[in-house]
Amino acid sequence: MGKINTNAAQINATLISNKRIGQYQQLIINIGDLANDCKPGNFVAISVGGESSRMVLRRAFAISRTSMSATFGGTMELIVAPHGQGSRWLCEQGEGALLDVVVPLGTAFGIPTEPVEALLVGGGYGSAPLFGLAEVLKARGCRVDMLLGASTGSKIYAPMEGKRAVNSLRIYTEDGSMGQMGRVTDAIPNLIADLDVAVIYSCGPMPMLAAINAITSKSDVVHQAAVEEAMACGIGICMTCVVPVADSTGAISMLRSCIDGPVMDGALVQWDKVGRVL
Amino acid sequence: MGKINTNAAQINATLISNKRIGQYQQLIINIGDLANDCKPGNFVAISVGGESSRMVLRRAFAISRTSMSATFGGTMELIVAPHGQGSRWLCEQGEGALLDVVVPLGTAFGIPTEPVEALLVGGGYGSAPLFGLAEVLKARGCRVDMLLGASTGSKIYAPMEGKRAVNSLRIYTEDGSMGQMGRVTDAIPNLIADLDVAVIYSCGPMPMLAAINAITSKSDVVHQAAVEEAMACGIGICMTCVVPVADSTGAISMLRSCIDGPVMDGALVQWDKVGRVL
Amino acid sequence: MTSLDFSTTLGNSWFPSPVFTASGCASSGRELAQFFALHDIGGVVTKSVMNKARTGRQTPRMAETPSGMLNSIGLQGPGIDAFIAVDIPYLIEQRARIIVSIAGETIEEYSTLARKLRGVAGISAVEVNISCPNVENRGLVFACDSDASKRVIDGVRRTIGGELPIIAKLSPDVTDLISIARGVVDAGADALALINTVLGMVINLETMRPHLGGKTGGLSGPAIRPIAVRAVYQVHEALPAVPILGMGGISSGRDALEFIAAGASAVSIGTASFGNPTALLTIQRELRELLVAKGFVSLRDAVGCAHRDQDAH
Amino acid sequence: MTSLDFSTTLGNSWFPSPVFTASGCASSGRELAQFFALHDIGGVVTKSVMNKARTGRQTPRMAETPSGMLNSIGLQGPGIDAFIAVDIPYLIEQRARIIVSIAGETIEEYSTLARKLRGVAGISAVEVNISCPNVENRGLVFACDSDASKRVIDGVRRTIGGELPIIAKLSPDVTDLISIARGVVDAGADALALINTVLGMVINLETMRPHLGGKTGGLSGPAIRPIAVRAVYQVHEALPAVPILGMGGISSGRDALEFIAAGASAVSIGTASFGNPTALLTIQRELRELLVAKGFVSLRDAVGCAHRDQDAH
Ligand SMILES: Cc1cc2nc3c(=O)[nH]c(=O)nc-3n(C[C@H](O)[C@H](O)[C@H](O)COP(=O)(O)OP(=O)(O)OC[C@H]3O[C@@H](n4cnc5c(N)ncnc54)[C@H](O)[C@@H]3O)c2cc1C
Ligand SMILES: Cc1cc2nc3c(=O)[nH]c(=O)nc-3n(C[C@H](O)[C@H](O)[C@H](O)COP(=O)(O)OP(=O)(O)OC[C@H]3O[C@@H](n4cnc5c(N)ncnc54)[C@H](O)[C@@H]3O)c2cc1C
Ligand SMILES: Cc1cc2nc3c(=O)[nH]c(=O)nc-3n(C[C@H](O)[C@H](O)[C@H](O)COP(=O)(O)O)c2cc1C
Ligand SMILES: Cc1cc2nc3c(=O)[nH]c(=O)nc-3n(C[C@H](O)[C@H](O)[C@H](O)COP(=O)(O)O)c2cc1C
Ligand code: FES
Ligand code: FES
Repeated sequence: MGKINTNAAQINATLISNKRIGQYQQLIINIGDLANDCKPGNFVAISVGGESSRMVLRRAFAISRTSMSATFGGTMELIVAPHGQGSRWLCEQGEGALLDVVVPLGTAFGIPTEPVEALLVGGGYGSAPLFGLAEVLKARGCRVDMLLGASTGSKIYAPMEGKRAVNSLRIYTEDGSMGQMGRVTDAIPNLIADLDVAVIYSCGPMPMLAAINAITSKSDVVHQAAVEEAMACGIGICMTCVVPVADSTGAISMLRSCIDGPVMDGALVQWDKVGRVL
Repeated sequence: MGKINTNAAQINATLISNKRIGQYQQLIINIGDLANDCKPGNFVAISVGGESSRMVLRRAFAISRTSMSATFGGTMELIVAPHGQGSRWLCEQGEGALLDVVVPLGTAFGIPTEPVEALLVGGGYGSAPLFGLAEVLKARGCRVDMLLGASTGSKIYAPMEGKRAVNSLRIYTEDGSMGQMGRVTDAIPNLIADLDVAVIYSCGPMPMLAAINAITSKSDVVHQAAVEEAMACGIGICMTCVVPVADSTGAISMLRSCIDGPVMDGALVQWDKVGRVL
Repeated sequence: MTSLDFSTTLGNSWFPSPVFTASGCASSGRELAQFFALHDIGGVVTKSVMNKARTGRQTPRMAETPSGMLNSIGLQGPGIDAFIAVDIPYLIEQRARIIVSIAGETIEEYSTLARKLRGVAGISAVEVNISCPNVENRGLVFACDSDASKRVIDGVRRTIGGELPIIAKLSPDVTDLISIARGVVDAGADALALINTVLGMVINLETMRPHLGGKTGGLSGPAIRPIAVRAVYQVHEALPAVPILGMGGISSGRDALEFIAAGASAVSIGTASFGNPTALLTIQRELRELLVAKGFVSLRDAVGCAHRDQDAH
Repeated sequence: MTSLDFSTTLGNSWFPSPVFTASGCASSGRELAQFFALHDIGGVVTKSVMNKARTGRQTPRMAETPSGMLNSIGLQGPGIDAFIAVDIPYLIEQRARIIVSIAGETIEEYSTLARKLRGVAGISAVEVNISCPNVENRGLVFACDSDASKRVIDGVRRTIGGELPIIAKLSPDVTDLISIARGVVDAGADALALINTVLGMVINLETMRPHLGGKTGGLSGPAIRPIAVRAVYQVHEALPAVPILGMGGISSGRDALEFIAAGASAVSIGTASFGNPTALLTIQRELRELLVAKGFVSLRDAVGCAHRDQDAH
């Protein structure tokens, strides 16, 4: 966790591909050499709606993966859920569209220096950055297991290639339409014990992250959580995106999730105080 | 000049063709059988900017021509100058785009019952509805002469087909880049005398219309002017588009140019009071 | 769908639907009638009418602004006598529920208007526009002065008698909206209309002068919706028993529901009709569907619900 | 291009460009510095700082609205001591022109802040935010009360001495903006900042409750621009000698020029930076080009020009 991602730059980037995957849209965007600066956990902020848009704010999306190809140079992949008017606009853009993107933003997942057992837990589109993370961890010699959850099967994002990087993948859906019926958190306590998990990386809705932390707080397992608060600017100037976090002395302050996050030390986030006055 | 164009309907219409002509864009829009109800002088009001647009008002455009074809059914042609954000958006729409259109609106040019000498005077895109009008007049056996003016040649709209319907066409540009250097009004007094003009139909900027009226008011020539005031609604409910007009008793009132216009009796319009408090 | 009670009341007048036109955004109804039957919406609020005929302000009278527009009409209209002779019979013939909006330059003028309306049959309510920022006498907007507001409403109440509901239409351009609201209710208003336009200006960069003929104009449309929702919420919180006709930037059923939840018993649709002549029908349908989808059995249950269940959030 | 005098003054402080950040929309400058050099804009107006550190309001703190947004931050900040120790030195190091914005809950707190700033070198002006609608003590917005406003400015003026220009930042949510403006100028303000956000609300239709943690929030962005231009125009008309820092929805050079023409000597850019981190540079460049294209030889000649040439229109 650091301060200001100094790699951030504002660019006009070309949308190279836009494909439907389940209930999501997979966007591949050409960002040139900036792809080298993107780390798992970082996010991007994109202008939406075009020139005469009534939407004045950028939209934030986790970088799912980056790659360098001979044809396109550096690209990044986003997995976008068509939620409201801004994300829907983005999902409707055709190949070749120019997007105004600020990238990369925010903190990245901390990578262990030792090869340890890592459990990656994703909710909905929260799985997107976990596959890129899995590759990095795997390259460090970590054992990587993954749990994905969603309300229904079409909201599970789990690409074929991604699965190669993980030792195991279990899927939970609330309606039982894919994998097991239930929630990802049901499985975590046993997995921690069975696999001797050292670190959990999580990304998904805040209640899911809080539930995971309730489990890890009773153990030695490190919890790196990618939080999600409504963001107006994405670059640290508006103070809308704050999350209550304790420092080493125990003092709680409201940290900006766009600069001191999205990846935060789950043990320090005051999950019960999220959305409340301190 | 009447009250409420009762033919008006709101439809989703397909843009069939969008071509550049000089500094204008020629749009052909499929409006089905409504094309039969459109008369020269009528206009349309189109939503601009799409779903998340910050533009809340429609844009008004004169119907340049309509036609009935076997392939497309009824279509109308608009000649659009990319002026501000709304007209620019419209000019950028691709073929196949769906447009929300209210059509036809407003009054139409009155057509003489006898074959008389008619002079048609257009400024800039104001020439658009005049070619359709010329065809109707020609069919009635009128002699039709036309004067077109603009600041520069690329702002003269004078399509080949259109020219066939007129007996003569003279072009004036302020920079002399096309036709003669000067203004359309320079030629009118002589033409009235030479051709024994009975009626002038005009469409263009308000100062041009006022200047024409200054000439016709000193003669017996009838002046039918298509006025242009900023319109918020186009259908008569907002009272923004008013023009001062006298009635037969000489009493002046503010008439809505979207309902009592755009075509008005030039002799009744109080040109010197346009833009002033009564 | 059919089991929803979509009706509402303002004072002792009943309306089958809570979706009305907004004053000045529907003229006297005739022009919208070519797009839908006036009987099919909750009510028609007519353009504010004054005692005498008025030609209004010079053009330009409008400027589009981001997600909104400015207008400066200056209350152009035929005067109350012609209005009663021509427009009321037409609206009655259309079986529209009629809310007549009146505006005056003096307290007496409001009373005169009320006197002329008193005997007219077929009217559901009178909306008293004390907040138009465009009247010639600038600096003298009644709705910005609690005392003047009260006196206007008091005069109308006395003249018109106890039957016809009076809706006082307020301006948001005040420091203390609640005290103005309280004043007019004390003076006899049965309901409040919130909000009128917000005073604004656009500079024309060609002429480098104010764009509108009248220099300033009233801002309306979605741009002001958050201001309007706030106004409705605050006033409903302070005066929960007073019905509110909410308006300001409503252009969808969702927007309308925000106002209902904030405390409005009915809503007026203004600027949205300029962009879409059938906006009223669409908004009415969407609002109805949303209420049903959210499990409400009556519109009334939804009114002000954003103030309840303090723990639900 | 090079012959344009683009500089401006507020009180006795000189700025090479009239384009500033807006308080609360640039934090303390550090975060924008990765997108452009802070020295390259007119000035950095820092986030309003209070005497003590403050954690602010609960989330959600924002809601996007048509062409605007609501915010409800609640003046989160490090407190004046940490601000002076950490942020001022950074900004000086960046050679930024610094306008420190201060906010208090009591008149004493403003004076305390002024006292602490008094000895600090490298500051160009103090902006006194008496208009933030988000402070806990609701109903007690200083800027809505002429007397309280005057007393705040008077206290700051006495404490800070005669050197540092004081810019009083006003709220548009008042009945009579001119009298508030006149009051603070009489009390010692050298300039006025217009406008702060407009109070608004959004209802969340999932929870059917006010969306923001703090219920109401401040509306900013292009939606409020016509309101802001009107405020600047009105106040400049009444007090032509008082420099105005104009703001509210500026997102292009054309927007900025509207404010200049209405009477602003400089402009602040707030919400536009959220949508575009380099908005300040773009707006600054566009404004300069527009002034040149319109034949102005100095920014100063353009200030308030919409009030002149009454016949040009
Ligand atoms: C760090 C981060 C990473 C994200 N990664 C992804 C991702 O990989 N894929 C994906 O589909 N979505 C992601 N989101 C959520 C995404 O930003 C929102 O779905 C999107 O902003 C909604 O915008 P809208 O216009 O469609 O919805 P609207 O509801 O119309 O948005 C209105 C406003 O609220 C804000 N907002 C609404 N929902 C959210 C939300 N969940 N989080 C933050 N702001 C919100 C919007 O930014 C906008 O300003 C991420 C959010 C954050 C903060
Ligand atoms: C009856 C009528 C017929 C017209 N016919 C044509 C035509 O055939 N071809 C053509 O190119 N243009 C025509 N116009 C003008 C056209 O409506 C405007 O150019 C257009 O509205 C500008 O919109 P914008 O968004 O591009 O400009 P903006 O300046 O961004 O528009 C801002 C607002 O001002 C209004 N506005 C701006 N200019 C005008 C104008 N000249 N007249 C009316 N409203 C205006 C817009 O409708 C909008 O509400 C006609 C106007 C009227 C009233
Ligand atoms: C062109 C126009 C004319 C208006 N005329 C009146 C009027 O005569 N009387 C009145 O009380 N309000 C008038 N209003 C205000 C509207 O009734 C309404 O309060 C306001 O526009 C906000 O609603 P909206 O955003 O839906 O338009 C007018 C508004 C517009 C846009
Ligand atoms: C997120 C946010 C925080 C703000 N914080 C402050 C503040 O601390 N002090 C202040 O005087 N104004 C504050 N403002 C108001 C702005 O300085 C400015 O007056 C207003 O936003 C209008 O300008 P804009 O439309 O360019 O944003 C804040 C605005 C926003 C959007
Ligand atoms: S989103 Fe603006 S500070 Fe984080
Ligand atoms: S444009 Fe609305 S009445 Fe004519």
